[in-house]
Amino acid sequence: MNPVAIPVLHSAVAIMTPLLLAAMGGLFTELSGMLNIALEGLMLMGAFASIVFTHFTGNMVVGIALGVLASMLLAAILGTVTLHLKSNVFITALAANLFASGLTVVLSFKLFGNKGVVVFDGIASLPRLDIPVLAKIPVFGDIFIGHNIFVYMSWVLLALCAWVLYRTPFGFRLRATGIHEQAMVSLGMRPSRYRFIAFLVSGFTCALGGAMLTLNLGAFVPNITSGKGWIALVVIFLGQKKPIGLLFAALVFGFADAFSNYAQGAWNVPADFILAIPYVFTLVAMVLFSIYTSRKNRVE
Amino acid sequence: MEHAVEMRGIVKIYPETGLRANDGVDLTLNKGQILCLAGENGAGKTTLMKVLYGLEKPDAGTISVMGNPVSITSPLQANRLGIGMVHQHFMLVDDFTVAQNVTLGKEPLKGRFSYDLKGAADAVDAVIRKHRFSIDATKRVGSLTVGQKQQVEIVKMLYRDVDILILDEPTAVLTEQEIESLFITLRALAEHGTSLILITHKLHEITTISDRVAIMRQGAMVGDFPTDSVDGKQISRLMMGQSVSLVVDRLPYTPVQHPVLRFDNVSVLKRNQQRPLLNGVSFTARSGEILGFAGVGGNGLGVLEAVLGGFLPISSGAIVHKDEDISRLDSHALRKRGLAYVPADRLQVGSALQAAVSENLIVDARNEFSRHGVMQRKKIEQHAQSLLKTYSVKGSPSMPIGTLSGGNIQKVILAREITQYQDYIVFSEPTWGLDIASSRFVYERMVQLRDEGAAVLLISSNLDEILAVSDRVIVMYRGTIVAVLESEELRHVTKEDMGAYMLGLRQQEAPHG
Amino acid sequence: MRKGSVLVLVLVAMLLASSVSIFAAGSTEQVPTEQKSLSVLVYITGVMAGSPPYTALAEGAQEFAAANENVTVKIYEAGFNQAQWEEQLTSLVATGEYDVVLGSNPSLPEICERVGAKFPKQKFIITDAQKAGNSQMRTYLYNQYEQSLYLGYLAGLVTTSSMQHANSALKIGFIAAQEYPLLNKHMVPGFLAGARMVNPAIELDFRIVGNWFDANKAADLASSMKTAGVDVFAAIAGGAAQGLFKVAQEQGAYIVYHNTNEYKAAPGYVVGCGSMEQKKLVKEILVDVLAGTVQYGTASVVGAKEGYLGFFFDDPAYAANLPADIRTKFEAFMADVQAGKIAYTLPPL
Amino acid sequence: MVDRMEKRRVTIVATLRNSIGAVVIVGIALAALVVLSLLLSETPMKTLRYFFLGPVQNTYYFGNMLNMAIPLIFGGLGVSLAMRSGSFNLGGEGQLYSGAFVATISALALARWGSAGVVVALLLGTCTGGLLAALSGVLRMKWNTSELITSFLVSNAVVLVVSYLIAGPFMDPATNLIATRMIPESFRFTRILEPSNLSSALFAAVIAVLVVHLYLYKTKSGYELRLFGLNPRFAAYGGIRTKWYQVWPMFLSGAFYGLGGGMAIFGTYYACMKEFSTGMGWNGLAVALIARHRPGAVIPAALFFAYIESGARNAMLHSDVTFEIASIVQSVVFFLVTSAVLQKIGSVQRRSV
Repeated sequence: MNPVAIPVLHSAVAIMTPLLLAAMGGLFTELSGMLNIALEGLMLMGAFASIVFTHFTGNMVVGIALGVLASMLLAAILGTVTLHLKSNVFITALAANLFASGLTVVLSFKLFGNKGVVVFDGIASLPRLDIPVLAKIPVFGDIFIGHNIFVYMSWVLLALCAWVLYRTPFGFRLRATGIHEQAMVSLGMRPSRYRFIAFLVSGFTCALGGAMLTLNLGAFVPNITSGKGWIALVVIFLGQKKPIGLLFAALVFGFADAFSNYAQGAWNVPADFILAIPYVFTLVAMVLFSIYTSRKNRVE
Repeated sequence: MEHAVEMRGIVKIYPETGLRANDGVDLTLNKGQILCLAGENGAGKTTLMKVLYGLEKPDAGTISVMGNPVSITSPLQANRLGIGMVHQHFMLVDDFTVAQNVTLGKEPLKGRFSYDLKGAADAVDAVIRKHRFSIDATKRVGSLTVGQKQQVEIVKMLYRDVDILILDEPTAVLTEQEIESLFITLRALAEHGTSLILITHKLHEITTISDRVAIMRQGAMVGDFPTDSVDGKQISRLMMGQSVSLVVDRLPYTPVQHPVLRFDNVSVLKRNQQRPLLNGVSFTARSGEILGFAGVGGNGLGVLEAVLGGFLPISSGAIVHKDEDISRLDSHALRKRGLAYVPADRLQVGSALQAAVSENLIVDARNEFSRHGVMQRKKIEQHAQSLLKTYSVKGSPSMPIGTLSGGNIQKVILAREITQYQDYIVFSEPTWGLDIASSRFVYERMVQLRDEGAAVLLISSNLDEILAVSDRVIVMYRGTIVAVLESEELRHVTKEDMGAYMLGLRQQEAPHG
Repeated sequence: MRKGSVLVLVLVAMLLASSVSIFAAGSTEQVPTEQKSLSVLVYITGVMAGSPPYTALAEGAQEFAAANENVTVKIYEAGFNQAQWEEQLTSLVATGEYDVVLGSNPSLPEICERVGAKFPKQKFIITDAQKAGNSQMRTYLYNQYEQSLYLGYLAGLVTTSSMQHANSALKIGFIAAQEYPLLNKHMVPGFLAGARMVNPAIELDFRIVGNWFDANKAADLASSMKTAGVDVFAAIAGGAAQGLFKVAQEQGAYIVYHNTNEYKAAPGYVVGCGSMEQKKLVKEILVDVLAGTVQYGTASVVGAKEGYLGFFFDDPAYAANLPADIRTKFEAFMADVQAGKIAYTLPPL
Repeated sequence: MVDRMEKRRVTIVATLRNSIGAVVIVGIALAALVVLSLLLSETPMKTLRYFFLGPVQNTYYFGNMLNMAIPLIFGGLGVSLAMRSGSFNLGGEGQLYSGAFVATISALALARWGSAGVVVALLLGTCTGGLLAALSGVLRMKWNTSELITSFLVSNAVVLVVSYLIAGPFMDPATNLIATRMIPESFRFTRILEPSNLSSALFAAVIAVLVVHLYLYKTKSGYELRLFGLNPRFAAYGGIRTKWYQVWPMFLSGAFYGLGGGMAIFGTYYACMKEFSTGMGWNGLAVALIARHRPGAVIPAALFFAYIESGARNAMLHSDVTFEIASIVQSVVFFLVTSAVLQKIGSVQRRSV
């Protein structure tokens, strides 16, 4: 294989991981019938809380767990306001994003006297794994090895998500809520309960995606998510709202981003144009996919 | 005999409108009995059943089930008490299989968390076989016919071990054969000890199936008899306060008419489907006749409606209107040529529920009510006022049409389409879910249009309706025309003959309409 | 409904309480404030976090105020949206509370000129900018070209060396958050020119993150550049530079850093840090302001010769991270720069 | 006569009771602000005073607040139109930015045209925004690609491209701001509340609201657009050109964003600065949602938004509140502002639509 391609693809796999994680949680809210644009804020919350708790407890697992809780708490607020006070989910999710970006900085200042980059020296780097089985995959093997633990965890979680959505009663009820709310009501189940859980799930996975961003660096940078939650939303749509689709959609974006990182060094094109590549690439992928689906259903 | 259900003094007032939907209603249901709850649209039948099923909270009254006083606050609790309900509008998730729909909310588990999909399919299959339904538990619900979907709904309740089953207008969407088999099923259920309540307003159904009939009018119970002690006339008088017959007076059919709309070997194919949706359909609709299209759901009636409405492009053949090929025209172009059409789905297709009645009334005539692109509000208002009066619609022009009753919505649609028609008009399932008085109103209008010289195309899965008003009938099966019955033949044909055509058991040689 | 009414009552009470508090606040406002002889507004065109020059600007002023009782300082962070800078500065200046506005940004002079036109008494002192001839304004331009030049020279020495992580490719890297004139016209060309003074064949790999906070993107870029043969990096990337530090430590690459001591950010890998004496300059400026000796209307360029740009030689990490031969060559070069012996033409901004 | 008086009285009472909900929301937001100020500010009373009274304390702040509302009104109108037709336009950022950019460079190119040039330049900016949004509409019409996502992606890419153009080929060499050259004097709207930034673009915004209102409720096209939005299948059935209404409202939506961008340049900034519009697109969307897609309600919603925004900014300018605290307070307001439950408190009856 082309020697350039391996590092680019290897990097793509790493870049796609936070997106994939956030998109998974977003998939739950999406399938329950709600457009959740708060993924960004939930990620940021998780990113901040995970590393701060890791710092204070000295234990990464506990830190991540508490970070996840913090993000789920924000998700719970979002869910309560949206489902019980019946607010417009778009505005409340915007509010959640605003809230997360403000709160993380205020807390960072209160805790560390610093509104900018907070470097946590005592935090070990994320463990990297070399899974021998993966290395044996022909041609592509090198792409899948030597990533940090979040990368592999995201794959396990994706499988878990698929299992929950398609192999558990909860998954069926959640999807039924999104497709036919009244069917759920007629069987005595409360759609709002399933939607609330979906919010919590997105808090959960977004926090993991965020945690990867900060723990990978050993530092918190304000606004470190820088739009990844939005891209995760795109991933959900591009992935046709199916777990396996998410994997490919996230890879498409991860690849486009990794490619643009590479291209900045290789091409003599204004950097802004190259930074636009991921969006254009994803757009083209989306359009091609919808052309394909619409062709499939067309009358001959 | 012990009472399965006893409802006493049920009062239900809808806070939004202040409407007293139930005003001190009593109802008793005996074990193993089939009770028909009869009444016109808006009489309060559905509300009463929703109270029993825990979907509505009554403002007063008591309920006891199997002799025990209960308070039913949710469908889940109703299920636990052994009460199940099959809604008029199906509560089914199209993307799920039959088994998944049936078990939703009461899923068998494999281990602690895993949904036992195989187990669910087996359990549902067992219920299906026990009660001799004809559905496949592993099929996607979206691919089923209307009748099959209803079976899924019933199975859904039987799976929950209910012994009191409520069915809200179960026959409204079914064919004659399907109704027959439904009734056989219901009978069998009753014999096994299930108590049933059927909401209906069809007289012959009451007399065929029920042991007892309870009749409601305007929120109150006006009669409760063993079915064999009353006759149809009495029931109908109680339901409406007077007797109404469905037979419509009309001029005799005069066959020498000129053609208006011609289908010439029309086929519709979809890429991902093996079988064509329409296969070489040819017929001619002539002025001054009602041309009926009969068939079981899923056999091309819906496709025919979509093609006539300009929603679905055809793959081959030609559609000719007044010697011009209109095969390629979409609904916009067809409307411009004067298409008038009453769709089967009056809520999703025939109206914009949140828009005002007056706005709904001018959708296909909006050019006449605007000058230089500006709407003429006064003219629209007057137009609406006069139509509402002519069609005796209860409602005002500025109300959102969604706040009207089903019958009144249909009247608004009729009013709009009939004012708009030029030489042909399509009716699809025009009386679906309507009560007798409203149905009769629709038939009268159709006949009137025919007598005025219109070509009326009536697409209906209701065989009674087809036979009551059609001058000629085309029977569809699997997208093809299997029989064409001219007016002569129509006089002699039996429902059984029709059923044989509709189910594909019999076919005419080279039928041509 | 009843529950709703209670809620309404509670809220109305809260509303009343808060409006009372607002009026109360209005009255407490009248408390006489200290007789102030100098009030300084430090106007940050961006945010302090992640920006050493801005932090130094603010800290310099604050330290000066702490040392002089009659000096008060207000720090205002205006954010990254340059379109809003003028409106906010106008609002602040309009209060008439500030004797002098201190800022540090090449684009501030034109904004201050417009604001100053509305408030003729207002004085502005701006570092990192150049504008002569406005009697309300005094500017000091750091010679960033010069600093980039000697940092580039150091980078050139390192990339051509046999140090552990130096490779054979003659490639150095520069990661920037975003492009802007000072960066494009002074820093990047200066950096490359300095490196080429070591070996004219050295190439520069220059890449953009796109924002000031996506540290993971910066890490990905650094990683990609490393693969492409870069072994020494410079970065003007705010918080995103964190990603570069990470990659340098994990994958082995050297960093030279502008304007601030960052040896600790990646111990062993940051081989040199340029200094910018913003704090010193600010304090000197304020002394002049207090003394009334500021020469408004003039513009100065300050660099190594003047002692406002330098290098953190005295950090132990410097000696520990670099071999002696490189240090010798670099120190000689640095001495030449300070003596004005290195010839270069400062590109126009 | 008595009957009419009684009717009016009932209406007034109903209106009052219906507005209790709004009071409740403002009350909660206020309470949240008080709590947050006490927690996070050293001088909470001062903070509160500037937050609430700051925007109206003098003509400068008041004018700037009104000025801030102008692009919000345009954006809000655009989004409302799209939403009324059942489309979702998430690309406001890019549409506004590119509209502003094209209007600016057109103004520079047409410098000698004078007032005719103003119209042409604004029109070109408007069309730029419109066409960008219409692209998403076309993709939806042709292949059913989600316009929500495509408009977002297009916008993100366009922002980068426009930024490149401003920083590169179109940059004013005479300035250290990353901006285009200044538009000629003759292209600038008159300031109407000196010394604030408020310009006559405000009148244009108000007129635009009126025009959109009339368009939606009085014209045939508006009627078709609304019906398509309420029920696309019904619209198709009624012979309305459904393909057109997947594209046209998106075009209008982008066009209003683009016009808002142009107005911001011609009325306030006079040059297109890099990323000057960051956030305006999203805020326009928020305004439309708060106004619940009613053009008439866009004005109060935009004013409300601008008030909160400039209150926050005022507290930042004059007390120790930082940008982050201000955004927390704003978020509390947004959590509650669309709550149907809170809005219904005290209301007499449920309203349809």
